[in-house]
Amino acid sequence: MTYIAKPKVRHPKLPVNILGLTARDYEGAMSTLCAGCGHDSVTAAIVQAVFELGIEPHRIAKLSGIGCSSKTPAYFVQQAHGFNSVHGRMPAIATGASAANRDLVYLGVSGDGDSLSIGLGQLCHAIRRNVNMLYLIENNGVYGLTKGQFSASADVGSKAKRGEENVQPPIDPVLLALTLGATFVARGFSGDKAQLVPILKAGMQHRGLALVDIISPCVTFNDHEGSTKSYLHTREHAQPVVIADFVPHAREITAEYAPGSVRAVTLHDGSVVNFRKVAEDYDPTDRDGAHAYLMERQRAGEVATGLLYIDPAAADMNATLGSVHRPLVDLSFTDLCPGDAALQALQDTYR
Amino acid sequence: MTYIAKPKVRHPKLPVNILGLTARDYEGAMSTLCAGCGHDSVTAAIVQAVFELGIEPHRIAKLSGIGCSSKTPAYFVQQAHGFNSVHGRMPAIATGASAANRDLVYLGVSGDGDSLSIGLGQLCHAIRRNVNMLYLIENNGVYGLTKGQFSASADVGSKAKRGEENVQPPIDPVLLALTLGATFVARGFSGDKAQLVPILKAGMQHRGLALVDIISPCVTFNDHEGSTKSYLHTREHAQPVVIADFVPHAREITAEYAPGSVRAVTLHDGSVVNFRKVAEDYDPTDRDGAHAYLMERQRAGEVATGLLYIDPAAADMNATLGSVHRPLVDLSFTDLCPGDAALQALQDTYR
Amino acid sequence: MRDRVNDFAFKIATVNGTGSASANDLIRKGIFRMGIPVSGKNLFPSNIQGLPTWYEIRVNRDGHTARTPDFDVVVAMNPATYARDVAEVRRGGWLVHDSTWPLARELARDDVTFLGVPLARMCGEHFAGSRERILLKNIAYAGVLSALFDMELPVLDALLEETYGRKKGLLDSNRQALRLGRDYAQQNFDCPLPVRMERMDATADHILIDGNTAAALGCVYAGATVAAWYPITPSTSLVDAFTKFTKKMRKDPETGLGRVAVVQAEDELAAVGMVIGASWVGARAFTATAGPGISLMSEFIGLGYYAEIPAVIFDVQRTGPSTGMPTRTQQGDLLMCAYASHGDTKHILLIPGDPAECFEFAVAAFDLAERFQTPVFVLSDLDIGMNDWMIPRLRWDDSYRPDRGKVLTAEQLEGMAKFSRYTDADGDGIAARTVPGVHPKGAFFTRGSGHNKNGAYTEDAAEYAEVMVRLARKIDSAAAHVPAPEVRMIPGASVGIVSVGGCHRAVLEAVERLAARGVAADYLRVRGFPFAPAVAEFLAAHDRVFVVEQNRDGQLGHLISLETGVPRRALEPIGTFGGMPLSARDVVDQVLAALGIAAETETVIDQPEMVPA
Amino acid sequence: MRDRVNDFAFKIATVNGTGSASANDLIRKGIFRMGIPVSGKNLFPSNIQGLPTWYEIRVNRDGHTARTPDFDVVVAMNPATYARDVAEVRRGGWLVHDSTWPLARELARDDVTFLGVPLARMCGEHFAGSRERILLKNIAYAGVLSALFDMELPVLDALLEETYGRKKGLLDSNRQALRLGRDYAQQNFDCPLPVRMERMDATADHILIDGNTAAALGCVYAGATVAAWYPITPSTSLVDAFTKFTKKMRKDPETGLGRVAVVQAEDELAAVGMVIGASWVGARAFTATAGPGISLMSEFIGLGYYAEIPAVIFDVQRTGPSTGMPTRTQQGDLLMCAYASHGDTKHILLIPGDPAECFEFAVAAFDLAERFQTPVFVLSDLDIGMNDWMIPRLRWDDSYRPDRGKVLTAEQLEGMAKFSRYTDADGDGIAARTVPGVHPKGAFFTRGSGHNKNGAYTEDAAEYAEVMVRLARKIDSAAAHVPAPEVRMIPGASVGIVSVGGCHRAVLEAVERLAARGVAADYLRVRGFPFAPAVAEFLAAHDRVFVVEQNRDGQLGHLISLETGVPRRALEPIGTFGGMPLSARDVVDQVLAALGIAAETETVIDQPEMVPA
Ligand SMILES: Cc1ncc(C[n+]2csc(CCOP(=O)(O)OP(=O)(O)O)c2C)c(N)n1
Ligand SMILES: Cc1ncc(C[n+]2csc(CCOP(=O)(O)OP(=O)(O)O)c2C)c(N)n1
Ligand code: SF4
Ligand code: SF4
Ligand SMILES: [Mg+2]
Ligand SMILES: [Mg+2]
Repeated sequence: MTYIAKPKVRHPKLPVNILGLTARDYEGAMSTLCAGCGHDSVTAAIVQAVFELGIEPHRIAKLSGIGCSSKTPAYFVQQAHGFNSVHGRMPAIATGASAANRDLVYLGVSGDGDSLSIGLGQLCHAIRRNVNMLYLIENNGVYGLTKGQFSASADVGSKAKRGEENVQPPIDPVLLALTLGATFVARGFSGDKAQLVPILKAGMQHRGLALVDIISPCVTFNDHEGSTKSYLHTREHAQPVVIADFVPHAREITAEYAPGSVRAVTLHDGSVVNFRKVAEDYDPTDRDGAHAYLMERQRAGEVATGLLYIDPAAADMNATLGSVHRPLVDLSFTDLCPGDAALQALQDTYR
Repeated sequence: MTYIAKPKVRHPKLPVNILGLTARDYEGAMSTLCAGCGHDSVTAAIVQAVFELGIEPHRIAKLSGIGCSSKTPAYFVQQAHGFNSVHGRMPAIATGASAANRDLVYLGVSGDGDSLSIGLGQLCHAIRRNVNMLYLIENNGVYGLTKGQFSASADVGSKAKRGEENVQPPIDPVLLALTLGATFVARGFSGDKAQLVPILKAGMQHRGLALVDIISPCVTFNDHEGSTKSYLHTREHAQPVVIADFVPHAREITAEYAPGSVRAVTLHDGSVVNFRKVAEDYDPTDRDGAHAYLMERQRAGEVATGLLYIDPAAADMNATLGSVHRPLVDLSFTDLCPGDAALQALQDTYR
Repeated sequence: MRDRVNDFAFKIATVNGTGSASANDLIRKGIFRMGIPVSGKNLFPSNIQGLPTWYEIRVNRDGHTARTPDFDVVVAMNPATYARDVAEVRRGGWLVHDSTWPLARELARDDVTFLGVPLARMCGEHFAGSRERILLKNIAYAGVLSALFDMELPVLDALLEETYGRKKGLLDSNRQALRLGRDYAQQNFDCPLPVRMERMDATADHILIDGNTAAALGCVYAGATVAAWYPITPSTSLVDAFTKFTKKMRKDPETGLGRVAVVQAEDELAAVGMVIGASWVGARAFTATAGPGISLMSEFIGLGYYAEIPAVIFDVQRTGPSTGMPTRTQQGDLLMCAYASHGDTKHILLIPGDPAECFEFAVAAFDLAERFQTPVFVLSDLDIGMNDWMIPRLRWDDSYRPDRGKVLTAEQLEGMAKFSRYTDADGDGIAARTVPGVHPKGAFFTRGSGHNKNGAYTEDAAEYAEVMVRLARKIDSAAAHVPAPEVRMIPGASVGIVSVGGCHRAVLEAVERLAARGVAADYLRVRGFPFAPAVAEFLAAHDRVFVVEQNRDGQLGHLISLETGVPRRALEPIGTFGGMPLSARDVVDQVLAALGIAAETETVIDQPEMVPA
Repeated sequence: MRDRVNDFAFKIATVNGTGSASANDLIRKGIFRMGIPVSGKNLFPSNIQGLPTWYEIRVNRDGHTARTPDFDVVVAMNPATYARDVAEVRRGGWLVHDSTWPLARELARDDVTFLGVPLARMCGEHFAGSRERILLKNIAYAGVLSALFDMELPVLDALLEETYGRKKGLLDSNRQALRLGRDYAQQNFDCPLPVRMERMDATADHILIDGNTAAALGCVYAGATVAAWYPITPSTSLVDAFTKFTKKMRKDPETGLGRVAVVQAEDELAAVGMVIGASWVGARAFTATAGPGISLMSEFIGLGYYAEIPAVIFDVQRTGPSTGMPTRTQQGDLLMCAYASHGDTKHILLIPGDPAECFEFAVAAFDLAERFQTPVFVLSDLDIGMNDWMIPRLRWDDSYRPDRGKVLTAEQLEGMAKFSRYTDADGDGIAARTVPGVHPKGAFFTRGSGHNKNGAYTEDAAEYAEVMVRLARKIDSAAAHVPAPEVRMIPGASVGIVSVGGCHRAVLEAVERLAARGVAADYLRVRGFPFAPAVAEFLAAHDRVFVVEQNRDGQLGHLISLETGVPRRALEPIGTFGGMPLSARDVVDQVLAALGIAAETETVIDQPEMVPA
């Protein structure tokens, strides 16, 4: 029951962030997901990321659609406003919210059913608008909450619990996003927190839509032998392509890399992402190259992970809409209402 | 007014097809579109294609959503059943129809607004299911019927009639389809009937979803200077990548090409598509290669045209659904109803 | 035939895409500038070019501006509709046509005077370029009419001056075309006709404006900052106008950026979702659509109702069901909007009767949406939204401040022990809300799933029901805050007429005409839902009540019956639903028929009566 | 306390995902096999694992199988809900709990007998593996109950045999767990309790089945070939069952391929679109969903209505609005479905009262959809759809042939001069349709835009209205063809009760109990919409009418008032809407209260009454 908050006993020894808050302060209600569900690991990674970034909890807006994955915003950052909306429509909510108040940190959590089936159109258009938000797809290849039907991300040949094989080609959110001009595309694995946390941090600092596809196994309906979204299969086939280290603008960039081995990309707020290549000459700023490389890896049955593409310079939705820099919700009524004189002048043209 | 059929005076000298029908027999009601609208040229190409293929008019099912483009099914093949459905939802209608009667020839006509905005999710999933149909997008970069708003296919920098520039990246149905695993992807131009007709014929014979993106200028709202979907701009930037000649299975393949210059691809029904390359080593059966090439061309501001990708072997929806080969609508009730004996036996397990 | 000064109607039949709009505007505005009450109804097809289109203009010294189906003069410019247009001229009337080509003999009518003007030939002789000739032919027939009706040339010249002032060449050719027609008429017909105009002073301090433009202005003045929409006739021009106005009125002086965000969504589901998202973070946001859009928004509307999030939705109604007739008017979405979405819901509706109320109710909609924390519909229609209506100048009270309802500030939250989102602290059914980002204590989890009064997830029957019962109370309490019905009582009235929205002007006129026929009728116009008590009182005070509306099934009657308890059959349906704006004659004839009194005239063929519920 | 043989109720509180379902099924089926009428209500949470879940079983010799809120015995296996579960035991009842750990003192109740059984310890001692222990603990409490209620061990053994027959190891451990509980109870408590069972012969020729399974069977037998759906509780199991059945019953002997197509759509808009597409080419197609799905389908439903395309839509209702409580029942979609979509529409509704009617009405739905060429809704609910109900064996008349309605054959078309799609040739409001691909003469253009009686595009008021008026007639004429209401008259009855769907069994029981309290009530159960004349007649025959339904606003009352003309207030609302299946007591108490008679017992706290309309 999400309203049972855990006791928040302050441990004196717990590390604190720049706001003097501990990781505990970024936790949420008790999870009601199945024990071992990948989504709970993603929740933990989110908690660590926002804690380390030192974001004021109430400046975060947590958004989701419907699904087990979409329940998770209740399980992190209790003091953040949350919106568990309707199935597949979270992108629209986030788009409107961001248009009205561009200063909040928008963190959307969705599932493969929520985003690739009913919500596919909205996801594509949110990407196209480059809405300034972190968009997570907790991807388990099934509809968990409705008990395990194949989702649109299920791989060909992947077996359902009852045995039948999926025959339809999967929709890969990473390739899709690259094709649609996404400005930040990554793939993670709920079982690899070390890789995920810096990606989430970079995604939150990125100005624009940061899409992170996270393989997050469903232990109850899709973690069996023959499933390509199981812990085992993912561990065996996940291949980091690049390793991204996130350096917040606050901190000095310490030269901890052998020269040339690293490619640094600076984000709007001055923070830096250092890319350490794993795959030979993989360039995370080359959209076409990334797309070609990933298609090939996919054909080889590999699950390429990492912060796969970034374009920190692209304009986000607020910029393309041409709205003032101040959040629209902060404008005073007098800034918005032209008054009677203007109304009378205007009406002279309606005679 | 679509119900004013044109007088069908039989000209003795008009050529006839294998059914003994003339092109006139494949025409429809008088168009109510603007004089010069690209869509009317596409209509003419469709008439020629189905006439040449010699399809029985009433075996064709014409489907569309809502828009100027979606009105066009009324303007060809009067004797075919038509369904002008609701905005953006034609793919679902076609999917259900094809599941129920796999033997009809499904010809869907849509627009860029109909398919890339409101209908984007359905288009993507119809592609994923590989519904056996010809799917045309009459792409003019605007919403014609609602008087010229930018659509999701408008290019960055393209100017609206009133002058404002489009700032959002376009959704390219061709790249999208390739990424989603489409089995037949082509791009044409309403102004190039010679190129379009064989593509339409091949698309209709292809078993699976044949997506043809057709640049079809809107003379009223998007044919001005500064528009990237105008006749002029398209003529200047359209670049055929391959030339596809369609050879119906009926006819003998005549060796009319210099050896090696041609790549022949055989379709399910035995008809053949002969590809004559224009671009160096472009392989219309290599999905990744095609995608990479087209992305690069797009970046160069070129509009690559032709039958760009084909995979004649892939299973279509009817196959993946595992339905019997006979159209479900042709099964007799006795084939469908198990009868009382079976019902009683079954119920013994409900005690 | 005796003169009928400033009291007649005429109709112009053309082909869309040929530029007749400017000529028709010229005439209409000319009449208005002569101080004479006027109205125009544009009957256009749902395509872009080449199909028949009609423009009806009514001139009425008494200020009756509802549509009238009786045309004294018809200008037949479209051969495709000649037959029909000739048939529409009232007995003893006139038909103006292009005599460049002979008129088919079978069209002749001996009870109609045919006025042939060689418009095409004249324009062919005087102007070059086919496009220019086509366009100016329209101005030429305007010239003909100006002579037939005795309109003041200077007024028309002034209008042309205002339109083409900068474009000298265009101005000259238009002035010339106007005179070609005017001179020909004066030389060949005895002008003016008995139906003619004389300057009045009845339009001072009035404007000609369509409801969508007025509604857009209302949104600007109410302080709306986010508009999310998807194009659909007849609502598109509302957002177009909002965009146009904000480009001027909301430009930040320093940066030149906009104090507004207009998002063209990918569809209506997304549009209303964006509105809910924007409202959730505290903005005043709206969308505008038509019936098909409302159907698509249904799921989100239920979320807004249950999670209690403000939203303003303009439904500019068109003829349904399904795609229906996109360029024809109707009031067919009343029932759907009142109870939109699955489960138990009820929504606030504001129903303007003219563009003035489109402006007024747009502002009210934002106040009510925020006060009651729920989606609010403004139910306009194509006739109000897209046709120019004559209304008194709009006024704005500069002391107006938005009613944000109960939104807790950071200070208030700071002082609170614990915030509970859905607790009815004040006993008025309305719980205080918070806006994201304001204060940690204000944080809660907004959800469309079962929740208790603290906003916590619940599957408990009692906790769930507690919230639902309050919601019912909350919405019902809005009855006292929606615009009160307009009531006009006549001493000794025998029957009551209830109406709504765009029917208003036709009913007002009908009430007068009925009185002339000895039928004194009281009149109530519903302007908001849930219904104010005055509605039930009016019904109770009359033993015969006619409900005038423009849909097949009597949806207003349905709502009134359900909400007031009056038996459905006690509400006698009157009206038409064929897509044409209502005329007083439709009302008068049907009421007289119901009362067993002979009709004043034969009813128009193209206006089918409603199916009694 | 005197013995109450075969007339009591008990409740089992566990945690979902711990496998208690099999134990509860064992008990329920065991009772059924002992020939005793039984029913079970599964109250599960909207998550997959770890939250409280309850299973209620009622044993009733008289065949009353509605939910009862009075529990003689509660098995409290979930510490998280101990307090609440203890509180739910009726005075003088028994609480069974796991005594492996001591029970908190504050939970003690002196009017309840606590029966502690060391279930965890016993299973820990006898079984290995934590998962197995957890599962078998459930079988162990089943064993305890079997002793307390004096159930026949052979019956239970036989059931285990049928379930685990092949899996020897599992069978043994289950038999052992059953005996562990049973023996412990027999040794430590004086078994049986006064509430106990005795073999009867009241279940012969009956089955235990849920409505979704029965509906799926109906679809198979009606000859449905296309199912398009999107998963949503509580409708998912309907399509799951259809898939399972067709895998067996629709397999082509030669190829092994299916004479069916089940398409999992990307959402509900697509699902219903596929159904319309499949119906358009002549298949019998259906979809199954819940409230949120209907909201999303609204636009397409309007297309089906206006373009006159058959479609069968199962709405297994859950608690709304919005996402609401997905695993709780309600009848909250009646109003929306009756008039779904914008513009003037009305739809045929079939409302089954039990799984038997889910089967029967599923077949009827396809016949009516094709005969009237329109979408037809089967409005079931979660209680009927997902709980096992005891019903008489289903029978199938092998002479049944589908009513395809007016579908022209190639021969008929060949003989026709010209086919006109929407012409009312027979005067019954139904025009003949054609199916694509059959014959060139049958070709026409199906559209949701304005069309005349020939199916041609029109913007003409009269042509448009002609079709719309016929549509209204067509749907109203269905009143004579939907399932007739079930009416039960009692001589000298003073009041009338009208109800619908899943309320049926509670009302039947309530009518008996009311009679015992001296209140003779006639009863009518609505089974279809538009309403048959019998409904209005019933209302006319009673000066007090109570309408029993499970939603907040009295939606059935709304529909009846609108369609029969009876004043809304004359229909007194009775019922609950908190998500729990209705009990006779809810009805009895509310009726007595309305009549000013003292209630027979205190009302249950968790079942809030309806808000009077
Ligand atoms: C409109 C609507 N349709 C269907 C549902 C039922 N539903 C709830 S969650 C879900 C799918 C969830 O899958 P996914 O997004 O992958 O989340 P997961 O549970 O796998 O994490 C569905 C179909 C719904 N809630 N609303
Ligand atoms: C649900 C719905 N929303 C909006 C509309 C209004 N509408 C009609 S056509 C159209 C866009 C058409 O654009 P496109 O598909 O590109 O066709 P085109 O006219 O450009 O050929 C829109 C938005 C509608 N008919 N239905
Ligand atoms: S069902 Fe699957 S996705 Fe849902 S909570 Fe359980 S493990 Fe996670
Ligand atoms: S508006 Fe544009 S798209 Fe529509 S018919 Fe005219 S030219 Fe064609
Ligand atoms: Mg999933
Ligand atoms: Mg277009």
